[in-house]
Amino acid sequence: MTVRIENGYSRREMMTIAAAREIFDGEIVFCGTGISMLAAMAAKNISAPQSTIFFETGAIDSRLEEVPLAVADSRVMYLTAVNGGLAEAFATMQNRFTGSRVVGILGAAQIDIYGNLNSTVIGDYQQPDVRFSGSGGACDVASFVNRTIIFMQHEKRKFVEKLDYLTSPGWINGPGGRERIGLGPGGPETVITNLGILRFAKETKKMYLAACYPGVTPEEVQQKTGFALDLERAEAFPPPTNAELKILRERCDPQRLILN
Amino acid sequence: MTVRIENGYSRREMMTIAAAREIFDGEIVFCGTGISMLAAMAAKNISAPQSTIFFETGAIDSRLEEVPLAVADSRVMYLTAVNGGLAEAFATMQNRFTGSRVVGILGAAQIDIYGNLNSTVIGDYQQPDVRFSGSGGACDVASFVNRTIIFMQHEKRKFVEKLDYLTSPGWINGPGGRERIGLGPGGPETVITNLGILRFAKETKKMYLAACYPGVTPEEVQQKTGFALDLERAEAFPPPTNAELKILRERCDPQRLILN
Amino acid sequence: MKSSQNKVTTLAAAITSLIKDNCHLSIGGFTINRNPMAAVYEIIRQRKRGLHLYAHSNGQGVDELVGAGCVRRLEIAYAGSGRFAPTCVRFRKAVERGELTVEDYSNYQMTLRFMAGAMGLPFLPTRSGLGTDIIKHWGFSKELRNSDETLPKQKLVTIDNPFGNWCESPKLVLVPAINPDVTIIHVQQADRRGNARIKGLTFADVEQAKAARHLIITCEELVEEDFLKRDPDHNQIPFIHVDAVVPIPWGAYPTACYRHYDYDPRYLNNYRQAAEDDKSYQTYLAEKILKPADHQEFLALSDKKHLKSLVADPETGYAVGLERS
Amino acid sequence: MKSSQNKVTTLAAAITSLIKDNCHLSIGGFTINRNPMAAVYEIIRQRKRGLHLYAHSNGQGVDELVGAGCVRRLEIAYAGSGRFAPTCVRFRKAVERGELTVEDYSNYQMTLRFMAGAMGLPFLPTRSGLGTDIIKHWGFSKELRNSDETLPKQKLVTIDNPFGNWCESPKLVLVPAINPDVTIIHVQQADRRGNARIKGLTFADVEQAKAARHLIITCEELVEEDFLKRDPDHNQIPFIHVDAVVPIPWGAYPTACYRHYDYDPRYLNNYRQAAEDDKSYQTYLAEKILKPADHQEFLALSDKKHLKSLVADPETGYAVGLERS
Repeated sequence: MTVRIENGYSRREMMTIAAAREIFDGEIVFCGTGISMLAAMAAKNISAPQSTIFFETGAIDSRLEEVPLAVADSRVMYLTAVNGGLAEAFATMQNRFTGSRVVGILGAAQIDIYGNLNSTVIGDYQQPDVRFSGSGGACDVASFVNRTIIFMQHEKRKFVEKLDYLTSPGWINGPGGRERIGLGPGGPETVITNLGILRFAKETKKMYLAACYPGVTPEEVQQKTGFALDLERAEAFPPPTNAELKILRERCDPQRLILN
Repeated sequence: MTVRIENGYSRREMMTIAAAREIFDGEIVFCGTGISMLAAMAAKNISAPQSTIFFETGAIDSRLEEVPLAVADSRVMYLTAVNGGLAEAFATMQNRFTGSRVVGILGAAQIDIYGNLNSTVIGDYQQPDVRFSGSGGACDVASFVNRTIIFMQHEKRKFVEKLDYLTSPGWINGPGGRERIGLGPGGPETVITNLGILRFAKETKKMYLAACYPGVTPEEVQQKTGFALDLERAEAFPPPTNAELKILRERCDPQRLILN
Repeated sequence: MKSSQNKVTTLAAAITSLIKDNCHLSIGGFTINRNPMAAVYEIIRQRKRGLHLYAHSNGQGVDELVGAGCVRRLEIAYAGSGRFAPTCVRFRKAVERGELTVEDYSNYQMTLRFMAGAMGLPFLPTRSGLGTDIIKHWGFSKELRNSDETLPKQKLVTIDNPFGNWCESPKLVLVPAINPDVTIIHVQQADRRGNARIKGLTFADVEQAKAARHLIITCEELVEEDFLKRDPDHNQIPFIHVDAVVPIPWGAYPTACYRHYDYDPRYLNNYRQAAEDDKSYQTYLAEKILKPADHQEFLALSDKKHLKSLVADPETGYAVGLERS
Repeated sequence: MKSSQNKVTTLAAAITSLIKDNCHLSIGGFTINRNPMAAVYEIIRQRKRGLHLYAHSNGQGVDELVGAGCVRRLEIAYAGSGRFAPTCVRFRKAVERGELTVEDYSNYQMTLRFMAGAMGLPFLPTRSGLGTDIIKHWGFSKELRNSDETLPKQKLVTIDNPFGNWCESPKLVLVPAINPDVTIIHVQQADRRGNARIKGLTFADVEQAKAARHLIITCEELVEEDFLKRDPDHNQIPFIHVDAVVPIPWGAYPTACYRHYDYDPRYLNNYRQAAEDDKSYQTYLAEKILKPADHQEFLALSDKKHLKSLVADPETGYAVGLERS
């Protein structure tokens, strides 16, 4: 991840900026720890100054002067609109009027073609081969908000036909899948990996390749994906601009606590 | 109510002190507007200094330096343990660990022999002859807390065979009545009127006359009660002491905003 | 509107743009404290009609809206103003005359209904109501509920606990969520984006605010954004819920605003007396409410010395020693 | 105990008297902030065993209790410590080795479970969980649940909305209440009766506190009662819930305590490294936790200059410019 590529930026920087570009001005941005937090900070500083950074721990509209290393970091509590708690934060997302303005940024250990996520176990739930942290707020966010952006490492064992455990709902099993189980219409919109950008087809809700980073081919992406991807719509992804990189590096994470 | 009787105290003062005597030290006292608030203040100042005065509006352990004229009076917000809201206050009563330490003081327009209360309408609910304020927190308190003390004006039309509307549950229809409808075991313990004190028989949960004020006969109480009362156990009620009256008059309601 | 950086507007503009005839409205405050009275009077002046009003125990505000004929339907727990009106007078008359349809709940039930709305849930459970006529008697008929999609189909639903006797609760009452078209609350401090701080008891204002599709905040003081953000532990409402911010000193008068002023016993007593008689109430309405063009003119009807006697003591937050009989 | 006027005691006495082997415990805080670490270490020193632990995302405290072998069963939403451990290491090892039974929920579900307990309700509803394996897979088997009356019979229950499609919610997940035997939280300020003030985010501490049968509060500062009561809007926990008050400066260390000190990146990084290997973890436990007699001795193991570098900046509440890589 720390490998620098041709014109002087890392894949991790590109991922962050790709996510930042997905955030609309005025949106309420739910973010977790690490790269998703940095993406929200980058969006706020670059293209979405009226967006509101928001944490499941209860902080709304944090003024992030240093990058937090967890969503409970005291740095998220500084100059917020309200310091509440988990109950208020998740209610804001489940709320019909505010939840519809929230974009959630999530990560996971596994993803399937419909954008359903696993962040709980690999193997059998009762006797797992690998145990992860568990849902945290991921299931809640994926269930409540208007749309989600998902960060993934692009590996075959992570893009799978069938999840070992469905922690957070995506499009479930295709069009109408969410509605059938009782959820609202919002769902995953974009998957940002270290290779490119994937989106979901309107008609099928299946993941397709939307763009490759410079130097990445659609075939490479398919090779590292455990299910068949539509590669036909893949475009070249515009690399980070100098302005974007400058703000990301100098204003968002000058200590390179997350970028490295 | 302002009539002074033989040895220099009003019936209203006697009622207040009778209620104050019912409060145990260390209890959490829920009180409403008016005489019930004064009773809680009197108890706190006379015999139950460790009791905690508590309002449905969210104030816990108010330091009442002036008598409030409503449970939302700013006077209840002064030097409290926590200033919360209705949600916290009622949760404290519904809570299994704190609710069991709460004594509620209620009033009503009608009461039946099982201590069920009406504070909603006289006549048909859809086209009432008289409309009262409605439940407020009364139904909640009567449903949740360990025991209740009820203030009533003693009139035949108020002590009735059948309530026009059951706003707040008492013993419902006798032993096991609360449990049958899904409520906890706590219920009404004492009814304090301008004539005397009534309690509920352990075996039948029916109201009986426990004491008459000086100058009141059991027969007079029966006459002003719309159902048959067991009068056999009625004792003479010890009148307010000078010490009690002094504190009530000088410390609790020196302006006589409620006593008059 | 909610993402705008400056939501400050006039009361007249906020009421005109957000309060429509027949809309579903909830107002904050409790009995004689922090009712959004300036907004209530502006609604009366703009002669809004057919309001579907939600309240828990918001005495004075509810009674004035009912008295002025603005309200078609009322869902409420308690209509009283403490010692000043054990039952609100215009409310009582309107119900006894069949001019107002009322649906009764308890205070906790109403609180939970707003809380459910704020939480984005269709209902919340409670043990309160079991065995009572609050469950049995419906103010809104089945027919009305079936024909009006802005109402839940049931008033309350009783269920068996699906977890058996877990927490010794064999039965629960489910109370349906409220999502008002508009909520109006009055707070001590707000900034131009709508971040708000309530001092003292919050009553159910925060739940009412967050449950609403649109939120109007009237405030005693408009403060700089960083003033509130420097102490975010003490704020309750983030700007994301807010549509309009209206600075309006004495905006809760004649009810109290903790740390700013007390309720006005003289006004409230005079009000109750006026309310007892239809003719005197019409005079009250015409002279005190409709004649003044706005809240400032309304306040100017009271002599300054009297208003000054209501100003809160900085230590206690109320007017110590105020004549209240 | 809860009505006593003075609940101040030592940590050792509070843990001895209230934490029994096999009891149901919940701890406050979130990942690397305001975990009641002094209490966690005292529980480890007293070699408590068989704890049934409830947490949402209380990373560091949970991992140390698990690592020290105190925990039999864990109900949790998230076991991570932010960048210092995306998955808590001792937790991961214990689960992968089959040494720990885990029941998974989401953060909101756990919050609602504590909230239900605090509200005296057997359950609360949410839309979170629909369609997921959180509903399908039970960590605690039906047999276990049926044989242990301290557990609800079901992990989660899905129901149809009894109000039809009210609030566009056709289905709901009901999450069962938690009423721990004991909750331990660490706060900034408390008085001797137990009134408490949390500064900054409250996480789910207030719900966890009020849901518990017994509550231990550890605090940075013990303050005079009237100090807290003079500003009651800023207090969250009234004394009526509290059993024991333990003043213990740096009581959340090595996690952060907003406005007092930051988390210790060096400690947390060293912890993770030690945790990766069983032998080095046993050394960590023996040297760092079991050898010191109490939290003061534990703190004395870190050099003073290093601790001073963690002290919070008075403006921001954290250690500005702290070396965190």
